[in-house]
Amino acid sequence: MNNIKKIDMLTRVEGHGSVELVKDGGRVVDVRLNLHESPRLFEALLVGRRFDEIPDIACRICAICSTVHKVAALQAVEQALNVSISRRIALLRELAVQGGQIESHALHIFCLALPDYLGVNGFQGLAVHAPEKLQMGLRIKKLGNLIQEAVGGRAIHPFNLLVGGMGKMPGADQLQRLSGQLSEICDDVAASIAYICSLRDLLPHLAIAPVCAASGGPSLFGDGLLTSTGLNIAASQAAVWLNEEIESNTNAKVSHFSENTSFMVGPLARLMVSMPQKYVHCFPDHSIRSSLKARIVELKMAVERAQLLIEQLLADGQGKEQPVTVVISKGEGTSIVEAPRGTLLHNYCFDSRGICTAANIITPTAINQGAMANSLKELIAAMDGADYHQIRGAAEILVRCYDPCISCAVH
Amino acid sequence: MAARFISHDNLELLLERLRMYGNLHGPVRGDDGVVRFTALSPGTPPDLSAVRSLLPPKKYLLHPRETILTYTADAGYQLPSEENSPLILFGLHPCDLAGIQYLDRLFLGDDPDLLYTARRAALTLIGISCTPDDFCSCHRFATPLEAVSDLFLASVDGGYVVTSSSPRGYELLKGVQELLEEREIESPEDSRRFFGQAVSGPAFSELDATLPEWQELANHCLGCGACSLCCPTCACFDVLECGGLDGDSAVRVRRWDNCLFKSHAQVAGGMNFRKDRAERFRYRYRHKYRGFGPLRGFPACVGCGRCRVACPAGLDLRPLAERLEGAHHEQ
Amino acid sequence: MKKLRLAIIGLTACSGCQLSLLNCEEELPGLLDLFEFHLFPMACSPALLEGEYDAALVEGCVSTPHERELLLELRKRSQYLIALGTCAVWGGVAALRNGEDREVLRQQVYGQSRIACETAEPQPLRSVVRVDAVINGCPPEKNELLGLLADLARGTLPAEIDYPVCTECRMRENLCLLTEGDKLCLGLLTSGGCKARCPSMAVPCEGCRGPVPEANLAEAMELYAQKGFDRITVLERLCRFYPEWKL
Amino acid sequence: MNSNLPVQATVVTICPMTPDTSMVTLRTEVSHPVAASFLPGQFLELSIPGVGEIPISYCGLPSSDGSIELCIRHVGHVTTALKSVVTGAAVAVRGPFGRGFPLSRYAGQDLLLIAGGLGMAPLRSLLLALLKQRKAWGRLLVLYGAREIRALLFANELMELQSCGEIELQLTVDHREKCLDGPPGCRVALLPALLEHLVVDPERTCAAICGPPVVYPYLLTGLRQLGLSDKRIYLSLERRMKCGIGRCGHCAVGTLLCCVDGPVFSGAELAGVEGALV
Ligand SMILES: Cc1cc2nc3c(=O)[nH]c(=O)nc-3n(C[C@H](O)[C@H](O)[C@H](O)COP(=O)(O)OP(=O)(O)OC[C@H]3O[C@@H](n4cnc5c(N)ncnc54)[C@H](O)[C@@H]3O)c2cc1C
Ligand code: SF4
Ligand code: SF4
Ligand code: SF4
Repeated sequence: MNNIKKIDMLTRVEGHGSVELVKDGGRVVDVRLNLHESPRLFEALLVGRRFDEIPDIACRICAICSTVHKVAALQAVEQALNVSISRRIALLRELAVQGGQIESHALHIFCLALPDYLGVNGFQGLAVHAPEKLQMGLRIKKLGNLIQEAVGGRAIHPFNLLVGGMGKMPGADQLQRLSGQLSEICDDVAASIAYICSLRDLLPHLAIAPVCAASGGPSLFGDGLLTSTGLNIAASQAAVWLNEEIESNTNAKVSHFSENTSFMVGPLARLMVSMPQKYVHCFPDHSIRSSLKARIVELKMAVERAQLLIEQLLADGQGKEQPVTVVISKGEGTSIVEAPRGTLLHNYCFDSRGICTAANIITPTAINQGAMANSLKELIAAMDGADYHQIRGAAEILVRCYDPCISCAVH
Repeated sequence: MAARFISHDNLELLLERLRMYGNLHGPVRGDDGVVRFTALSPGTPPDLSAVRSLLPPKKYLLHPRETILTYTADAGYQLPSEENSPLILFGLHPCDLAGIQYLDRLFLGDDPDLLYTARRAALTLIGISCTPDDFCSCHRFATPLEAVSDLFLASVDGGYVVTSSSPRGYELLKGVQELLEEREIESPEDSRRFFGQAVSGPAFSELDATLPEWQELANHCLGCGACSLCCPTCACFDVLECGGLDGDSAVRVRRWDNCLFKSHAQVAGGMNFRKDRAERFRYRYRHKYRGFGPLRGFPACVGCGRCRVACPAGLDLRPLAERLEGAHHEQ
Repeated sequence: MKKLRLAIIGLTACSGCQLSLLNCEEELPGLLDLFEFHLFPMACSPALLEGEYDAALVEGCVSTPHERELLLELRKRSQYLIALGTCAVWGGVAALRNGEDREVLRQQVYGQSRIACETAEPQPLRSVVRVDAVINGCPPEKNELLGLLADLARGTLPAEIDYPVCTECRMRENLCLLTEGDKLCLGLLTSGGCKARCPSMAVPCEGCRGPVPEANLAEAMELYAQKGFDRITVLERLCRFYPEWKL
Repeated sequence: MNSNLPVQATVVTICPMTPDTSMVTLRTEVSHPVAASFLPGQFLELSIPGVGEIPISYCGLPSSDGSIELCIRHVGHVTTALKSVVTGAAVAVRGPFGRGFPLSRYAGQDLLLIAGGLGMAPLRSLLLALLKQRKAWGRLLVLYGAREIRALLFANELMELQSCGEIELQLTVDHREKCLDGPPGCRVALLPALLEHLVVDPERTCAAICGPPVVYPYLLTGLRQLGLSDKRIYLSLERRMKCGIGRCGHCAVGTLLCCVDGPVFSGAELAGVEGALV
């Protein structure tokens, strides 16, 4: 007789999801992932709004990813309305996105995932059993937030990023301070890499699905998607390729690629698309379980990238920005940015009054659903014979390898 | 009359010299066009043509939010200690000087406020002539307050006549002597003339609560409190206790409060002694023109015009005041 | 001292209010001396709703039957229930098209297909349970959140903020974006407490903290009209975080 | 001494008197003026560290051992937090502040004490002071009304004084609960009704009133009908207060400041003052 056990509320992930383990007698025979977050219907909420309201509203899809949502929305709007931004604004936006990357990865690594490796319940347990690791993680995380605050005005839902420009630019002194703080954090980051790479694996080897990521490599931006299967998809075609459809067991749309493959996005995917040579040794086996290592490597890359961006900004100087004038016209825009959890796509259409007529947002966790479900199935196959509790624990850890962001996925 | 004169050309040198006596602050126009009192560093000259700063200099004496007590379980409540390095405020108009005098009466009287006293003692005031604009009413509603400063620069052709009115002012004057010339000048027009006079009459003080004008004005009021924030003599404060996250320590904070806010006269259980906006609005102006408590009978309006300029709704009490005054004279 | 038992739960929302707490990087470890984060699924495992709570901090609005039940259950078990953030207090972004046919909105996103759960118009917490205190903001300000925790530790609650964003904006000596900058700034009508975050960076207030008590909407509309903003534009903007603004 | 700086005090006892009111005894420095020298009707500022500070009237007599009696109703943030304060807890006080009842003006007079609800707290202090020199005054009449029987404060104390002939007492409640029998002679009426059949000599009677603001106009009317001039009527006003020393601006009534000019005012002083009697 089949009997379904539910991990009711996934914990230490963003949003609401559950995993159902199907038991046959003592054996777990099947597993289902369910993203049951209540849909807020953002794509409908946005329709009818003026172009300059779109980024402000869209960034509320998710707090952890709010900066990258905002930037993706801005870029799509600007593309639709033919607004070009200055190099300075572009550098600052990327800086904000890298800040978000640092914050999100540090949050995941040190508060959400690390407790699994140390057998504790969360940051409360870390505070008792590994206080210095927690503190180290929080220091790194804080720096990510400082960067987002300096550029976006606020760590969550940055308001200072506007269509065509910014409210107030960070001053040279502020940038210099950030640069100093970034240099100071390098020791922590180096220590973190060594520490995270030394952690023993908790999961069996599970193969990685084909992957895709934005074409820009470490910049996290790009004008298209690159896949590990050798495809090169232009941004304007990406939504078609991602081919989202509705399935009845999840509130997030699911990507249905041709030939029923699933693609994976996220840190591991990005590294596999363009792996810097110096980090190859961190990934002895190509397995999902390496995703934590991928995050810490990416965290280091983000810190380096942020330093570089600040250097460029400081070198460019503080010239006065001309405010852009937006000529309202009919148009469509699509942008692709790498969010901490993977490829994010925003697409909008505007009518001749600049009012949004259609919105399409595709988020990494939604894309990853197929890969996640497959990994879960592989997991129970690999652990056949293990007791229910072990499988249940492993399933949660596996889900965390994808660091799902369910609010994003369902939006 | 023999007077000490400083030419416009020498003003920059004067400022440079003054910096040796302390931090020098004055009105500066920002990139956004807003005039604020802020540090006059060598690259930032004061804007002496500005009629008024957004916030009055009271911000130096009563910070918008400041700790007045700290608490620890061991020591109980303690007064904070504050280092006050000498601060020179340059370019104060007579209304602002009068405003400071009002605050002095409130905070330096019996039982002086220690934070205020210390900050005030570190302060040197340098006044300057000004040209009132349409919003100024220093010449209309006289107040017994005087525009007292350590030094005063009265505008004359080509420069200013400098006078000192305190030992500290005298000392400064000596220190900058070589920048000054002795000149024979017909007594300069001293824009402090509007102050130091007796109150003109009860006109504006007997404000009848039932006048429909109050309701009319209050309908436009947004309750933002800008009028009192920007007022040089509004000094209402609220007191909050902020517990520390150790569960033990605490700080007590006072912050600018505002009689236009709903909570100003609200007590436990929801009872409110000034329930609606009209009552609050009337209360504010009644206080401004009549004073209360130890400063009863002391009109607190120094005519700087900030309340009108800062009010988003553009509310202006002067027409009402003039009408009332007119009515009073007819009686 | 006995640690206070907290439940921190997100309903329909973006997790920003909970993240705001996790963003208190410096204070977080110290908080553990005063509080037990007993139920905090976003950051702690497992998620078990059991026993009584000294306080429940609830993020987000209510949009499913399950959330309604969970909220009622939390109310029963908690001495204080606090609405954390604008969605919980006012409805927030998710509610911005409340009043329109939800089925039409749903079809715009999901077409004719059915999805796993049925949802209703997002509602603020107070439409379901009694709320003891509120923390406004999208997201809430860290200092208010920490202030709340400090108050809870002493058995008290934060007081209501009764002044608008303009008050703090003027205190910071900003250029007024509405009267002087001709921009559609909602500071006049929006509850303060953020220290005029946005106008201080020359960005108009979008009203993320919801309406200030006794907001003078009629007069504000008059001012917006003077600046050339029509009623519909202003109302739409106002309803971004609180759908019930009406003239 | 700096009147901004609270001195430490400890809670000696805190006893519930009614469901929402407690009697609190504090002890602070011996012979500190905050405990040793005040007039009935004056108040102090009581701090609960980390929670806040509130004005509270003295409810007892000055003491030389540093003890202070207060009667506090639990209504808001600070007063509710006080509920969970334990014996021995550290609090802090500053004061005395304000102007109390003018005892010297009362010499040789008949005195009419009229209290509504919690207003009994300061009037108890006044009564205790009067009783200390019982011979210095004529009649002592106490009229006291509360919402309901269990909300009557100090009822036993008052009745004892009545039975040994020290005071004349009239009690009233707004509602009489079915289950509870009131003290003998307790009426069911609103407080001002007690004035209706009262016989006093208006030329040698002074009244001291403390109660909820709503009853003041009625009480004044009633007293005037008895023939008392406004100069003989003293009322204690309650307003929002923060500093207690005439600076924060909250407690203004017209051009009077409740904290320094009051809280006790004569009816004559309040005549024509906008917002004094609401
Ligand atoms: C002169 C005077 C004497 C008083 N004597 C007594 C007494 O003997 N016993 C007693 O129980 N109560 C007395 N009160 C009332 C007492 O001060 C309030 O009940 C108390 O301040 C409520 O504080 P809270 O924090 O519990 O209420 P909240 O409603 O949470 O108050 C918030 C803040 O508002 C202010 N506030 C609220 N209500 C009042 C109020 N009625 N008066 C002044 N400020 C207020 C306080 O500053 C308080 O910190 C007196 C008030 C005054 C002015
Ligand atoms: S500035 Fe104007 S709108 Fe604001 S409170 Fe004062 S009178 Fe009212
Ligand atoms: S900028 Fe906005 S918040 Fe600031 S004063 Fe003007 S309207 Fe108010
Ligand atoms: S200024 Fe307005 S939009 Fe900005 S944080 Fe404050 S309330 Fe929110």
